[in-house]
Amino acid sequence: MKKIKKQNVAGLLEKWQKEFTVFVPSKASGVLQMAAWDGENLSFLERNRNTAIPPKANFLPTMQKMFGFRKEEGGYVLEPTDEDPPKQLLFGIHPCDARAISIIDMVFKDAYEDKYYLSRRQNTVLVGMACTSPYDNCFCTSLGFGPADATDVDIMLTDIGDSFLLEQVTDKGKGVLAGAKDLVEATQADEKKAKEVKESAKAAVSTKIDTKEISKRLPLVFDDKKFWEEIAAKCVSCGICTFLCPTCYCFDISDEMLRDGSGGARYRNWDCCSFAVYTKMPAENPREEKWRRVRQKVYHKYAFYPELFGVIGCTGCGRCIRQCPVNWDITQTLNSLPEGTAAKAEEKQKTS
Amino acid sequence: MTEDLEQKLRDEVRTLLEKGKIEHVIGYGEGSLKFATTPIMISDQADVDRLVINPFIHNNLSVLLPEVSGKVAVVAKVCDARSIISLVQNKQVARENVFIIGVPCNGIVDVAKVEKLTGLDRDEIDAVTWKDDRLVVTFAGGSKEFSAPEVALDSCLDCDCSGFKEFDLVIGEITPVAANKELSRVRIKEMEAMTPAQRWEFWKNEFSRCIRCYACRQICPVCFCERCFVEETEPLWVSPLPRWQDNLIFQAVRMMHVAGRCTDCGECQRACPVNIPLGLLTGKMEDIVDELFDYRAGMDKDAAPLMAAYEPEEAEDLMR
Amino acid sequence: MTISDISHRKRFLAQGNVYLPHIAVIEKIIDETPTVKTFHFNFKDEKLRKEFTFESGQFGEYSILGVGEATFCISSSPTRLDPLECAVARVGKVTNALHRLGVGAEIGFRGPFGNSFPLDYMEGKNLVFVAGGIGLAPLRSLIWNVLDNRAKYGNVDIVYGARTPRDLCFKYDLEAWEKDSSVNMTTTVDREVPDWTGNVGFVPAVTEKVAPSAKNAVAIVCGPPIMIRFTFPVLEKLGFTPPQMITTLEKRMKCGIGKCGRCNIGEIYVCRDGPVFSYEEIRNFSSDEV
Amino acid sequence: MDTFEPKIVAFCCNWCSYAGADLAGTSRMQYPPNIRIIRVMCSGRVNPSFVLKALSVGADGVLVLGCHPGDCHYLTGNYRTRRRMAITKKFLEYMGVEPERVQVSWCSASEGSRFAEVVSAVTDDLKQLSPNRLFND
Repeated sequence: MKKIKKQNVAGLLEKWQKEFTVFVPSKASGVLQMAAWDGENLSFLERNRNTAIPPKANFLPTMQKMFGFRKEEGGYVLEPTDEDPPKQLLFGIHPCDARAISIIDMVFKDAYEDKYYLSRRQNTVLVGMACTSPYDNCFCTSLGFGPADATDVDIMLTDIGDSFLLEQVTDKGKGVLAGAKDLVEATQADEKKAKEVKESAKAAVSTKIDTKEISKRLPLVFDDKKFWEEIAAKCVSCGICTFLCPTCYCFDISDEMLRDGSGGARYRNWDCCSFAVYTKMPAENPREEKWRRVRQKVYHKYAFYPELFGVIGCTGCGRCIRQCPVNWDITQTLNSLPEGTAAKAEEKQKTS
Repeated sequence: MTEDLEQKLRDEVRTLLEKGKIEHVIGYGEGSLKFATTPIMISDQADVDRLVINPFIHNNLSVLLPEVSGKVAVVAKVCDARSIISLVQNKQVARENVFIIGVPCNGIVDVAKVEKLTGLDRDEIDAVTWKDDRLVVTFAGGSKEFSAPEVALDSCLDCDCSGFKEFDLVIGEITPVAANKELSRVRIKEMEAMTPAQRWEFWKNEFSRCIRCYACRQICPVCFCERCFVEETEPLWVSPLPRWQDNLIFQAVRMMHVAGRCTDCGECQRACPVNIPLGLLTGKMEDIVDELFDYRAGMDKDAAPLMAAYEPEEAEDLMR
Repeated sequence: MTISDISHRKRFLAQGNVYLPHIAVIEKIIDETPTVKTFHFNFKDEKLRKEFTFESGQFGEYSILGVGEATFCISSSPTRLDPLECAVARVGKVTNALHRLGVGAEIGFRGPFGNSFPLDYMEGKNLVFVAGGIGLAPLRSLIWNVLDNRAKYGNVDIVYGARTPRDLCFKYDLEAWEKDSSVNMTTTVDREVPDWTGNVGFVPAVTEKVAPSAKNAVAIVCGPPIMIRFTFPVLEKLGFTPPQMITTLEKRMKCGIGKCGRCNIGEIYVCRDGPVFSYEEIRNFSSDEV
Repeated sequence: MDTFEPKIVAFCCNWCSYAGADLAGTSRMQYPPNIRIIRVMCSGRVNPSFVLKALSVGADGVLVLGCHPGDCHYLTGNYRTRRRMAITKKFLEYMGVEPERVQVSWCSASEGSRFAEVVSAVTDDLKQLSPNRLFND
């Protein structure tokens, strides 16, 4: 196990900048999100509470050109965007976001490969940082991992005072660390200190949900219209809780024509199941009512995604709670699911 | 002081429900976020004790009003109550179906400003309390004090509670928190001092951050079109893609559509997850409407909406 | 209801990028009704034109480059691959643009996507086709597929209706099936209209009158959701059990491959796991937002 | 640099200003060819989104021409135009659009010469400004 002094991290970042665009948590734009490192600001080494906009924006941008097209005399010519996007290194991302990326990898790999998303994933190195100051509404520990979990990153840093303990998790991680100077062997004391830091961070996660109970009750309360109407009553159907959610990946596809009509492009941009127009068809809209859309958001993450990919589509990062303008809290909803009638239970048993 | 206000509110609501004068109540309940409350809807008396009044009653509850049918009581600050009257003026809500319960703003605080001033997130702050006209913010390792104007919501700075006569019931005494018209217009004046190119550059940068979550439209009580112009594709007025040009056009047109209905309640700025200072737009729009037509939204329920009325002689100097 | 394994499904995607459309040229346009047109088209790329195959019931994402993309079934039969056909009602931005195109114009096509009608399950059985309005488009692909292998199947009953005689699609097919002795063709319109000699009445009612036997039979229903909702009970009354009743569901779709998230009913994605479902499967969906 | 020829989108109301434009044409009046006329049934039909759409697709200026207040075919249409366009002008100015780019004027069906005057005056105003690069990247 290696470690690196905090003052040497800048050198490491500069080394990486030669090969990658290095993204770090930054509030320069006015909102805390991953942004290209300006070469000086290192405040994220001292204080790295999770960003407002999740790192998913580096793989599924808010707006992405899928292909351009031109009208030639012989007909249309398609110009796919570069299949090999610029290499990027995300520094300082939290385990909940890294895990979220692995979760949505599944849907973009499933059956048809999504080249746009996956090519960016291949060209990315994830350098995680153990989360030492979870928010009061974080609940990652209830989802089977912790704020210092290193499984979904290439390199994991843990703050042990004047330096970071450095775990090389994947070969890609080892690769980019090759030739890095200032890496010294970590002592037993360092590893013990890192363990303590990780334990205390885990203990600091105060909000809890019981996923076993939730997956038992959800199938029974899907038709409980009264419950879902009450839960959805205060929601104003904006897009914050889905756009800022690291495991939300829904997108819309739309075309644009150049003003002179000589060509144009097809784009993909973020979409959201809270919007009524999301499922609107000329004749009808299956999820016109607000309570259906709020129910869909909960069920997609805690019932449908587990059914499709075997993992809950949520990592407990708490952004949807922190950023919601009406303080809709998913943990309160999940912790207050009604029992669901026994009759419904055995009826479910019969059919599935 | 707030405890007896809360108790008074609960008792009043309980009697209103008992006497059947109202069927539902939209009020503030305990929030799960620190220093926040959350909108709650109550129909039976058992839940009345969930109603609270504290310095964090930020939401403008009138946005939920059109969705509730029947006789509804709404707990409202002055700017919220003006939004209700604006909805009445625009025939979205029938005045006799709404029972407006005025509550004092009770030292309401802009938590985002406190976070910025202290450099801490709200869950790192232990307590926020008023000591006469100073706000004391205590956190691990000390405390800081701020004056009211420093931590008041932008919309509170230009608060003008006088002259509003549409409360059906008032709990306690309605007084502005930190009304300071001058201070509220400082940044707007700075904007006006810039050249057009500088102003455009400022908004270009702000709107390049916008992610089109539409929280500004969805949280706005007077943005009540069934189908927003931004959702139209035939013709396409503005692209759904979050390019700064289209974000700017969307917000500019939205602001002009709500001119005369917007009461500058500050909700769009508070809801924006990427911190775009929309208050600079709503504040200026309120001034334009006031200066050109001497009109203030939501003050008089019988007044015609701004765009549904006219004077034979007005604004001719702006015409060619 | 586990996810149907789609690896076996006909996936004809020449290039690797599943979002890139293949360019096709419109060869013929037929005005079926004042709001519905059928487009005959073929791929520009020779290799693609020869090798492209699909199964009845599958759909494609049709692009008007610069305007957008929309989902329509392939209304011709896989037994007659030249040309490919799709019927389009003029309802929105892309369909309006498509209706403005002329012969020779170029469109984009992605697909085929989705599952298909269970031809093997239907083999050796009596077939009842119930369609309403433009709902005949997906069934038409299946009917010609069946009639081109007529010996494999038992009796064929077709009940097709539309609001008015003018709204009847594929009139040329209706005549052909009328003349075909092995097909019991019933055409109806919703309301009495001067100089219309055929049946009058809603499709579910007429189906009950035709009363096809449920013994060793399969019913395939396609049309506006309201028609499907009223036809299933009628078929049940005639003795059809849920597995014997098949339909295609309609949802708003954008990607066509189960990624963009909007066409779900519970954990099922209609574009990926449908659009063809049996009434048995539909009843067991965990969600009622059919 | 040769003189800049601004492109102006003019929304003309069907009953007055469009007829005025027609009269200007039939009476062979000279006026700059910079305007592209869009006929609307009433100047009140012009929505702020029209103005911003025009500016965003490259118009250098937008001119709304309606009947004189008082003789609107629909009685109050132009009064609403006056309120909405006054707000649009002031608000867009605050956001950074030069005020000359959005202009409103009244011209009746019989005022062919006034139509020509207004159009040339607006064209001259816009010639002082630079071409509209507001919405370029």
